[in-house]
Order: sequence, then C-alpha cells, then structure tokens
Amino acid sequence: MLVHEPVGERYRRLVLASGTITSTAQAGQFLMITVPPHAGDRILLPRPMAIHRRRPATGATPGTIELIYGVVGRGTRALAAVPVGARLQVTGPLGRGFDYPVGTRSALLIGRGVGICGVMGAAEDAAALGIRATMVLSGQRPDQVLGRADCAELGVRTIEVTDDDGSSDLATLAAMLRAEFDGAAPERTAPDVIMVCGAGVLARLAAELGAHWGVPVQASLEAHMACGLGYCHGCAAPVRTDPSIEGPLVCADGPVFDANIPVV
Amino acid sequence: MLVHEPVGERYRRLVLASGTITSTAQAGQFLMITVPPHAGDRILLPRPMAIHRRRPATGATPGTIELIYGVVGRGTRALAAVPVGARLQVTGPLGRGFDYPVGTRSALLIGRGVGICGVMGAAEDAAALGIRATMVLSGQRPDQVLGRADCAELGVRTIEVTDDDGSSDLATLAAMLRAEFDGAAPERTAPDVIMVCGAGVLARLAAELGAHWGVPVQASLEAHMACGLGYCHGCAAPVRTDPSIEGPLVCADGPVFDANIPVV
Amino acid sequence: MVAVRADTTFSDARAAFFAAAPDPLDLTGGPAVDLSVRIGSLTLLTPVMPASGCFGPELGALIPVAELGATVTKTVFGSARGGNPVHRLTEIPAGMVNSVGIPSRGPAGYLATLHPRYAAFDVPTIISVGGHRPSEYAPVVAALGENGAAFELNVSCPNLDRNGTDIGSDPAAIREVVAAVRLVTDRPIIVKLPVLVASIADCARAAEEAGADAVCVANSIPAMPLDARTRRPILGNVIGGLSGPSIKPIVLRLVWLASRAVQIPVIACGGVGSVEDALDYFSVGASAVQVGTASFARPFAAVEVARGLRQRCLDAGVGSIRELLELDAAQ
Amino acid sequence: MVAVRADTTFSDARAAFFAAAPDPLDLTGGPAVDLSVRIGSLTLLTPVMPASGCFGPELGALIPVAELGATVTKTVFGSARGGNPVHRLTEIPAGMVNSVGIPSRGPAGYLATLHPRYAAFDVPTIISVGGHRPSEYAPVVAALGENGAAFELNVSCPNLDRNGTDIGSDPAAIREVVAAVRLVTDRPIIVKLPVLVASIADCARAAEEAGADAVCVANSIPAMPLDARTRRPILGNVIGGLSGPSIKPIVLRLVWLASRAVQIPVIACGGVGSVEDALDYFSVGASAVQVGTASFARPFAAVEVARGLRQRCLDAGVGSIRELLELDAAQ
Ligand SMILES: Cc1cc2nc3c(=O)[nH]c(=O)nc-3n(C[C@H](O)[C@H](O)[C@H](O)COP(=O)(O)OP(=O)(O)OC[C@H]3O[C@@H](n4cnc5c(N)ncnc54)[C@H](O)[C@@H]3O)c2cc1C
Ligand SMILES: Cc1cc2nc3c(=O)[nH]c(=O)nc-3n(C[C@H](O)[C@H](O)[C@H](O)COP(=O)(O)OP(=O)(O)OC[C@H]3O[C@@H](n4cnc5c(N)ncnc54)[C@H](O)[C@@H]3O)c2cc1C
Ligand SMILES: Cc1cc2nc3c(=O)[nH]c(=O)nc-3n(C[C@H](O)[C@H](O)[C@H](O)COP(=O)(O)O)c2cc1C
Ligand SMILES: Cc1cc2nc3c(=O)[nH]c(=O)nc-3n(C[C@H](O)[C@H](O)[C@H](O)COP(=O)(O)O)c2cc1C
Ligand code: FES
Ligand code: FES
Repeated sequence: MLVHEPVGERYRRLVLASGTITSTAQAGQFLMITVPPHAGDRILLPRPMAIHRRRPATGATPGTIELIYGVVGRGTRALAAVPVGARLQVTGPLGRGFDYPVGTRSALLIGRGVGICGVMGAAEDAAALGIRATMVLSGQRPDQVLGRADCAELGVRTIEVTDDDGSSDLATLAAMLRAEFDGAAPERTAPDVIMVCGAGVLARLAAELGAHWGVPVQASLEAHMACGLGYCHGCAAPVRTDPSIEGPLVCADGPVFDANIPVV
Repeated sequence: MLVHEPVGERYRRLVLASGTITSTAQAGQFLMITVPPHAGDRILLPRPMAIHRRRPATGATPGTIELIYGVVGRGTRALAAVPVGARLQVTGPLGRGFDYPVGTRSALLIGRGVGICGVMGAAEDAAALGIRATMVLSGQRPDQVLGRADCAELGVRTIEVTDDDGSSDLATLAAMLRAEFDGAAPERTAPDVIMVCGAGVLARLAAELGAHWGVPVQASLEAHMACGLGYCHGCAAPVRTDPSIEGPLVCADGPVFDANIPVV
Repeated sequence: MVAVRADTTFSDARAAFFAAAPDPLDLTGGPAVDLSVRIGSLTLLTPVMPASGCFGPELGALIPVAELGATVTKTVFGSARGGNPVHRLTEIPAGMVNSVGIPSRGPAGYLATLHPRYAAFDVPTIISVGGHRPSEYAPVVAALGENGAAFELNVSCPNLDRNGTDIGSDPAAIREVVAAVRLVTDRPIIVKLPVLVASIADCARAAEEAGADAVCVANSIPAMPLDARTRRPILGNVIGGLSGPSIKPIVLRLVWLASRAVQIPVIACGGVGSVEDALDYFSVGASAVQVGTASFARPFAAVEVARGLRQRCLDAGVGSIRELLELDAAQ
Repeated sequence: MVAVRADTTFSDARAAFFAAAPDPLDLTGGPAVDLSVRIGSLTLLTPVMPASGCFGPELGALIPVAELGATVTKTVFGSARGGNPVHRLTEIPAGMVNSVGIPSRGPAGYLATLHPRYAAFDVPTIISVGGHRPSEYAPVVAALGENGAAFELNVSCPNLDRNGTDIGSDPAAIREVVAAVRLVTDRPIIVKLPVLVASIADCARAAEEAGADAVCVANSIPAMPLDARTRRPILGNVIGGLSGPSIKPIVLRLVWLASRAVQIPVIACGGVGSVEDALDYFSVGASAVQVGTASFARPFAAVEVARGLRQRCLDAGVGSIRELLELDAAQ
C-alpha cells in the first residue's frame, strides 16, 4: 500500500503496487479487498471495490492501481485504519468490465459519487483508444465530485452536476444531455455508447438516453458480495428473472451488464 | 480517574476519586468496574477488583481509592486503554471484608501477586488500630512483588519471598514462618489472626499455620462474577457443600471467609 | 470445610455509583404517552422488565425499580437445588455464558427470604417457575399462591420424563405444563420458550392453546465455551447458556415468527441493552422486552430502555410505540 | 430487462494475489504423520474440507485444492431453483447472514456444467443434496449416480410435507431420507444437521440407525438481521443463516453431544477459521472439520488449517491428531 489518504470528508484514496493487476485489469473490473482486523474488530467478508485507475509500470517504477472509497460502515471504517506500507490481501481483477463496441468513436460516461470510480477505467480506455469521451460527474456538493483531475489528466471532457445547484436532478440532467448531444456538429451528435455506474436512477437515465439515441448502454451494478468469484451466489443482480432460473451474478456475469432498463 | 500507570511489566495502578467509597469501604472489600467499550470491543461483564488502598479526603483533596490490577485478558486489556481523566462506572464497595477479632494485638497477613491488594486494607487497618502486623509479600520475581512501598508507608513489617530464589516455595515458607513466630519474645510469638489472599495453596498454608498456632484464619477467595451484588448466583465459592443447598457466594458472603481449609 | 459467617448478605446501603445516574425524564408538556401493555389481566405501565436471573432485590439500592413494568424473579423450583460447580459464568466476545444451574430454596424458601423484598417494590412481581418434569410446575405455582402478579414458566429445563430434552422444545409437554398450571392459578401465565426448538411457532401455539396469556421468546442458547489455552471447558458444568448481544439476530427471527403465530403478546428477551434493541424487537412484533445480560455492566440499562422509549415518543409527538414505529416506517 | 451477456463466467486465470501464499510445508524429517479419516468406505487424506456453498471450482485458480481432504459442492436440488431476492447476504459483528436460497440447476445441470470442474481436482467430490420433502433426496442421489465420492444430505430445508419445519429437526424425517438414499447408493452418506433441533443426539442417532456413514454438525443458524437505521430486514428473504465465529460456541456443544451419541464420525462445521478452531472441535469429539465463512476473506483458510494440523503434529513429534490432543491434555 503506497498511498492512503483522505479525499474530502467522506472518501479515501488508496494506491496499491501491483504489476499483475495493473497490466491485466479491464475497465470496470473490481477487486475483493480483505480488510485486516482492526483493534479487536474482525471483518469477515472482503469488500468489493472498483479499480479507479490503472497506472502501468514505467522503467523502475512498478505498476499501481488506485481505488477511491467512501467510509460508510464497519468494513470501510476498519479499512481506513490500515497504515501506508501495510500489505493488503486483494483478489482480482474480477468480473466483466466495460467494452467499447468495435468502431466506437464517441462515448458518454456517467458516474455519481464513488460510482465515478466504476466508470473511470472506461475514460482511461477512451484516452488510449482515441475515443472522444464526455464524462458526467455527479455529486451532492462540488467538493464531493470525484474524478475531476483524472479526467483532466486523460483529456476527457467533463460535465459536473450537483444536488447543490439542482443540476444533478434527473429531469434537468436528461434535458441538458439531450440538448448537448442532439446537435449537428460532430462533437454535438449522439455518442456511440453510454457507460454508467451509480444509483438505480442514473442507470435508468442512461437507458432512456440510449433508447432515445438508439445506442447501446453498459451499466455497472452493485450487490453485496462474499466470494467475488461466482461460487457463493450471494450477489444476484437486482433484476427480475424467472423464479425457477437463477438470474445473473454481479461478480461473475457483471458488474457491467448490457442493459436497457435494469429493473431494480 | 486520577492516575492510571503501569507498575512493572504486568500490572497497572488506578487511582479513582471517590469520597463515598473511600470513607465507607472496609478492608478486603471490592469494586465492580464497568469496562468502557474499547475500539469496537464491548466488554459485557464488569470486572471485580480489590480495593488496594483507601486514602481519605484531607482538606480540599478529595478521598481516593487505589487499585492495582494485572492485564490478563480482554477485560483488563480494554481497561488498560482508558485514559486518565475518564469517568469510570464503578459499583461498590461490595462484599464482606477482613475483620480483626476483638483484642487482636498482632496479625500475619499473606498475599501473592495482585492478591496482595486483597489484603492491603487489613494492613491499613492494622496501622490505624495499632495492631502489630507482619505481611508476607510473595511473587514470581522481585520486580513483581507489590506493596513494598505501601507497607513501608504504613509501618508494616514485610517478609518478601519469590519463586526466583525459592523462598516462596510452600514448605520453605511454612518452615520460615514457624521459625519466625514459634519464639518466646513478644514479637516472635504466634500472631492472633492470619489473613490471606491469593492462590489456593497460600490459603492452605494459612490454614495449616492457623491450626498449628490455634488462631483464626480469614481468607479472601476469587470467583468469576457478573453482578457482584448477590443476585446472579454466578460466583459460587470454590468449596464443597451439600449439592441440594447452595454454597456461599463470593460476592455477598465473601470475598473474605472464616476458613480453616477451603476445599478448592 | 469453610465456616461461612451467619446468614448475612450484602448490605444494600453500601452500594454507590461513581457515575451520575441518567437524568430523570423531562415530563413537562407534550402529549400523553401510553406505554402500558396488558399481559392477560395484568397491566404493566411500561413494556420493559428484567430477565429472570438477571435481577435481584439488591438492585433496589441502585436503580429506580418503580420505573420498570415489573420485576421478574430468578426461577423457583419445587425442591431445593444447589446449583452447578464453578466456574459458573464467563465472558466471550459479544456474549456471556452462564451455567449457574438455578440454585433454589424452593417455594417456601423463596416466600420466606426473597419475596418480601420483591413485594416492597411498587411494581408487579412476576415469579419465574421451573421444573424437571411437566408435572412439577403446577405444585410450585400453587404453593406460591397469590404472591405472584403473574407466573413465567421457564420451560428451558431438561424433561427427566423424556430423556432430558427440554420441556419447552416439545409442544405436547408445553401444553401439559400450561394446562396444569392454568388449573391452579387465575394469574397471568407467561411461557418462556427456548431457542433450540424445531418450530417456535408450534411451541408458541401450544402455549396459547393451553391457556397461556403471553410467551417470552427466548432463553439463552446452550453453548460450550472452551479455554483458548488449555482447550478444556471453562464452565464447571461444561455447557452453559449464551446470552447478550450475539444472540439478538437469532432471537429476532424467533420473535418475528412467534408473533405471527399467536394472538397473545410476545415478550422479547435476548440481547436487549438499548432503546434501539427494544424498538427492533417491537418492530418485528414484540409487545414487551426483557433486559438480561446488559444489566450486569450497566445496572441502569432496563431503566434507560424504559425512559428512552418514552422519550422517543415524546420527541416524535406520538402517544405509543405502535405510532412511533408507523412513523419510522413511513419515512 | 437486462440482456445478460452469453454464458461466460469468471476467467480463473485473471485471479491473482497480492499477498504471498503461505509457505509450503516443510516435510523433511520427523515422524510419519497420518491425518487420514474414514467416512464409511471413503478415506480422506486430511480431515479438512470446505463447507457446502462456501467453495467453488473457481477457487482452483487460487488455492492448492489437492491439499484438502475433499471438495464439497453447493447443495443440488431435484428441480431448478432461482434463489432468493436481493440482498442475499450481509455481515454483522462476528458473523455473516446469508439467504442465498440455494439456486440450483438440478442434477442434470450440475453434471453438465459444474461436475467436470470438480472432477478435475485430485480429491474426492462430496456432493451436497437437498430436498423439500423427505422423498425428494433419493431421486437426486440416484441421478448423480457414481459422480459423488460421497453424498452430504443437507436436511436443513423446510419440509413441505410437515408445514415447513426443517426435515433435519425431525428424527423420523431424517430416518426416512437416509433410508431412501441408502437404497440408491453404496457411496458414503453424510447427514448435515441443523442447529435448531430439540435434541441433536436424537437426530444424529436417527441418521446413524438409518444407515448414514457420518453426520455433519451443523448448518448455519436462522437469524433475522435488521438495518440499524431503517429497522427493516436487510435480506430480501427477511431470514437468513448466521455463520462464522459467533456460532462456534453453540456448535461446539452440538458436536460434543453428537459425538457422544453416535459411533459414526462427526464432521464439525461452524466458525472454523484456524488450526485452533479445528483442534477445539477435535477435542470435543469431531473427526473432521469443514471451513465455510472464513474462506471468503481468506481463500487459503482451509488449506492453512490442513497444513497447520500437520505442522502441529510434526512440531510435537506425534503421528496423529488424537496423540496431539492427548499430549495437550497431559500437560
Ligand atoms: C463491484 C463493486 C464495486 C464497488 N466499488 C466501490 C468503489 O470504488 N468505491 C466505494 O466507495 N464503494 C464501492 N463499492 C461499494 C462498497 O463495496 C461498499 O461501500 C462497502 O462494501 C461497504 O462496506 P461497509 O462494511 O463499510 O458497510 P456496511 O454497510 O457496514 O456493510 C455491511 C455489508 O453490506 C455490504 N455492502 C454495504 N453496502 C454495499 C454496497 N454499496 N455494495 C456492495 N456491498 C455493500 C458490505 O460489503 C457488507 O457485507 C463497490 C461495490 C461493488 C459491488
Ligand atoms: C473479589 C475479587 C477481587 C479481585 N481483585 C483483583 C485485584 O485487585 N487485582 C487484579 O489484578 N485482579 C483482581 N481480581 C481478578 C480480576 O477480576 C480478573 O483478573 C479479571 O476479571 C480478569 O478479566 P479479563 O477479562 O482480563 O480476563 P479473562 O480471562 O479474559 O476473563 C474472562 C472472564 O473470566 C473472569 N475471570 C477471569 N479471571 C478471573 C479471576 N481471577 N477472578 C475473577 N474473575 C475472573 C472475567 O471477569 C471474565 O468474566 C479480583 C477478583 C475478585 C473476584
Ligand atoms: C446469570 C444468568 C442467570 C439466568 N438465570 C435464569 C433463570 O433463572 N431463569 C430463566 O428463565 N432464565 C435465566 N437466564 C436467562 C435470561 O433470563 C435471558 O433469557 C437470557 O440471558 C437472554 O437475555 P439477555 O441476552 O438479555 O441476557 C439467566 C441468564 C443469565 C445471564
Ligand atoms: C454463502 C453461504 C452459502 C451456503 N450454502 C450452503 C448450501 O448450499 N448447503 C449447505 O448445506 N450449507 C450451506 N451453507 C452453510 C455452510 O455450509 C456452513 O454450514 C455454515 O456456513 C457454517 O459454517 P461456517 O461458520 O464455517 O461458515 C452456506 C453458507 C454460506 C455462508
Ligand atoms: S460474490 Fe459470490 S457469487 Fe458473486
Ligand atoms: S457475582 Fe452475582 S451473585 Fe456474586
């Protein structure tokens, strides 16, 4: 563990040295982090975390991965107490990530809060593949919007919306995005693909926009997890399926799904 | 909580301000200490601790009580983390203490390890009542012998024995004490009472000496406790009794018992 | 042989607290809050009481017992019992395990020495009654006569008629116990059920059908703590009952199932130490709660729960716990 | 509607550990250590295996499965089942609660998709089998035929013939299940018993008398975790099974009682995460242990237990776990 520092009031940034994960991880994949015991409190289940950034090895500098997480409960509280330099047991990269359809020239990426980390890998890929990406960064307050610097570094255009000024409101945001991409200029036409990570409403917004523009939508979903590998069957995706057939598992069939409207 | 400091490697001294307890506590009584939650670990049962010293209020200085405890398990580890200045919830003084029979002129007090705290109150009383007391301080190593300074302060003569030099060995100690008190000079004759606190073997030694000299023995016993008040019935004294009749409870009928040979 | 000093016990007057007692409740203004709950013909002013074995009249010197809905005695058996060998209790993470073994002086001993001290409190005394066979309960209740405001039948006792499985795990035995007790008393009967049963619903229904006025769910869970170093059983009796926070998620389910199975009130018992715990149980259908293990470290725990429930209602401007929960659920 | 991508699953090769794997065992010198245990006609080289539902062939990419005594599959039911609604699991202090609900593709689905991956491991595959009625088990075992090295009957399932109480809490139903399965297979039968039973001894004896080769004690404990903030059930199924460290003292007692009640081996399951836990269970009479919840945070847990047992024997200069325990007890 190379860096472990607060990001604003609610988040923490974690940089891990790992050549293997950095070089093999796909955009949108995640890790299972085993949380070390913290002052008598033993955390039993590993915590799933999206890979926010992959920074390949350069010369003598080893490859690193960066995560950003919110301190919300017992597990993330205990994780927040791990000192820099400690070895962390991590399993991954896991799951199916985002995948640009062949021929993609432009993409709309949408994330909110720590969900921005789920889709940041797609921004990295866009930069690497020369895809023109626009990323919506949503948050409660401006100081809770993550990913600004990352997008600047990657040369990805951003649209920031917050609850504070009402711009993150679903209808407002939908109208704004339609206005943005319903134009005629090449950079104002509909994106070739929409990639989203975050709360159910954002996924629904993406599905609506996808239907409106007739473009595919890929959505990263969340679920409580135990194994992260596909065998515990704990991470059923929050979708309706035939009750006699098991639905998709977020860890093995996702977290990224080709989606129209995920029924939460 | 006024003082909370290590005493040697294994013990901690705790000084609490409490006028009430200081003024009412009898020698050999104990407290139930509610251990505050420590970094996520909640301790459910209060821990019984002997009152090592009572220092009455003088002028503006409030009365204090002093405890010494060994850090042995989860409860005492959590207690050891409580900072000076914290308020501690304490119930007591509890139980029946040591009681000098009317007319006592000399007493032999015996304690080992933290058990010395259980009998120190009797040394305080001896000093106050003008009783000539001799106290055996037993421990594994010389640096683990408690109560030296207290006895000096109280003007109580001490006999130190340790495992290190073999002097605490039961037979050696018995022979030494007989030699000490089988004499003719007033200060070499048998004590009028023996008071003991500590492991079962010490209590047995006291009982043997008591029988030899024909003097009463009072022994302070230990038991796992929950309530400390006599209602949970958890602290049965380690003695054999009629199985259809409940035996004595350490918290309410003890911890100090008139004993010949406590059958452990 | 130990010569125990004459029959003295702990002198209440000696007890004292360092910590200040919780502030008394501010009752000025606000709507009338009614927390009362009916157990058969008995009305308790607040739905909070101690758990059997975790209260004694000694606590009268420390806490305002009158603020509880009732007191509950340690279980009284028909014949005198000595209790189990040492150690009788220990603490493990998030729980304690006790094998006190229920020492008892029988009904006559209880009435002579303990009952007068319970009767001195200004709240009803619920007497807990035990037995080793279904037939042993009614005689004890009959001997206690009018002294109990209600009787709690502790059926988490091995049934010596049925090779030692708990009476309370067998609906037929529960029916037998309750029917026999019903014949000898008009006072409310509460049946306190064990955790290790095939169907808590069946057990609760057996109690209700045989005439019980309430069920208490549940007792401690049999467990076997080992010494980490020696790997030997810590308790003299090898096995004891696990109680405290760690049993709450297990008992919550039982309370939920029991309160869907019967019409009579369900009294929840298992890991209650705070208002939140109590509200959790109320939200799954309990009508009252008992506070056990939590009282050892915090003798005020039960009083805090009772005061806290009232305060929550006052703060929310509602008159009852049901309304409080509805308000919570609506949010 | 979600269009799930085609039938791909997790690619094992992608898994990697930051942390170094535990050091391989030093096998140079010392006496021969024999940890093998017999379950009927089957010999396991080490008495450590995963718990059903807490292992999958995916782990083959992470851990040396061959160092375990066996693999144990997730429970296979006769008909396809979808499993329970979200959330299916959560963590609480010292335990996890799951209501996965045992999704299953039936025996044919299991044999087609999963079994080949189990068969590729160099250790016996114990297939866990479930049913909603006593009559449902034998057909599943018959359909699985020679594929299971042994069958573990998960009888912690509601019996739809008997208004939903667990099959495994009813000795008669256990007898019926085991007798029927005995008729369709010569392979060893393990009966995995639930915790909430009136008498674990009666249940274990019923299994033994009907022809089982071992009992596994026990399954997770039904519990109902509530969200602390909203007071609503966390799990989509409201109720789930509590597993992990907090159930160990409860299961220790059950293993102790079961192993005194029967001659067949008792496999302990409940909160095993370390060699110490395993030795605790061996000391109360278990012949083997299963590792469940501990594997999620530490996929190596079961392997560590197996290696640790061998290392303890080597360190003590003894040849078996029995000798190790005798040595400990003598000290
Ligand atoms: C694929 C995936 C990627 C994720 N990436 C990120 C990320 O980059 N940054 C970030 O801050 N968070 C991320 N999360 C959410 C993160 O896993 C949870 O916030 C975390 O598990 C909460 O643990 P806790 O013990 O602090 O909370 P508690 O609420 O105390 O946890 C109780 C239980 O519920 C589970 N749980 C609670 N909330 C969630 C949740 N939102 N998702 C999954 N399980 C949950 C916990 O794992 C635990 O088992 C991701 C989740 C998934 C599934
Ligand atoms: C009347 C009396 C006076 C005491 N005075 C002192 C003293 O002055 N100084 C001192 O260091 N110790 C004293 N003790 C012992 C002290 O109470 C224990 O060391 C302490 O409870 C250990 O708690 P733990 O959680 O650290 O140990 P753990 O072993 O983790 O405790 C587990 C459980 O066993 C109980 N337990 C373990 N050992 C003992 C023991 N020896 N006596 C009673 N209960 C025990 C604990 O209270 C707890 O319930 C006294 C005990 C009694 C009964
Ligand atoms: C020390 C102790 C003694 C107990 N004695 C009795 C008893 O005599 N009769 C009874 O029905 N339950 C007895 N119990 C069980 C409690 O009444 C209660 O059911 C159990 O402790 C669970 O509640 P808790 O988690 O709040 O402690 C006892 C529990 C403890 C801890
Ligand atoms: C996620 C999960 C899934 C499980 N699935 C099954 C199952 O399919 N069949 C079964 O018999 N037990 C199942 N169990 C119970 C375990 O096999 C085991 O009995 C229980 O978890 C107790 O062991 P532990 O404390 O080591 O986890 C499952 C447990 C968990 C946590
Ligand atoms: S987390 Fe175990 S199957 Fe997905
Ligand atoms: S500690 Fe409760 S009776 Fe003594």
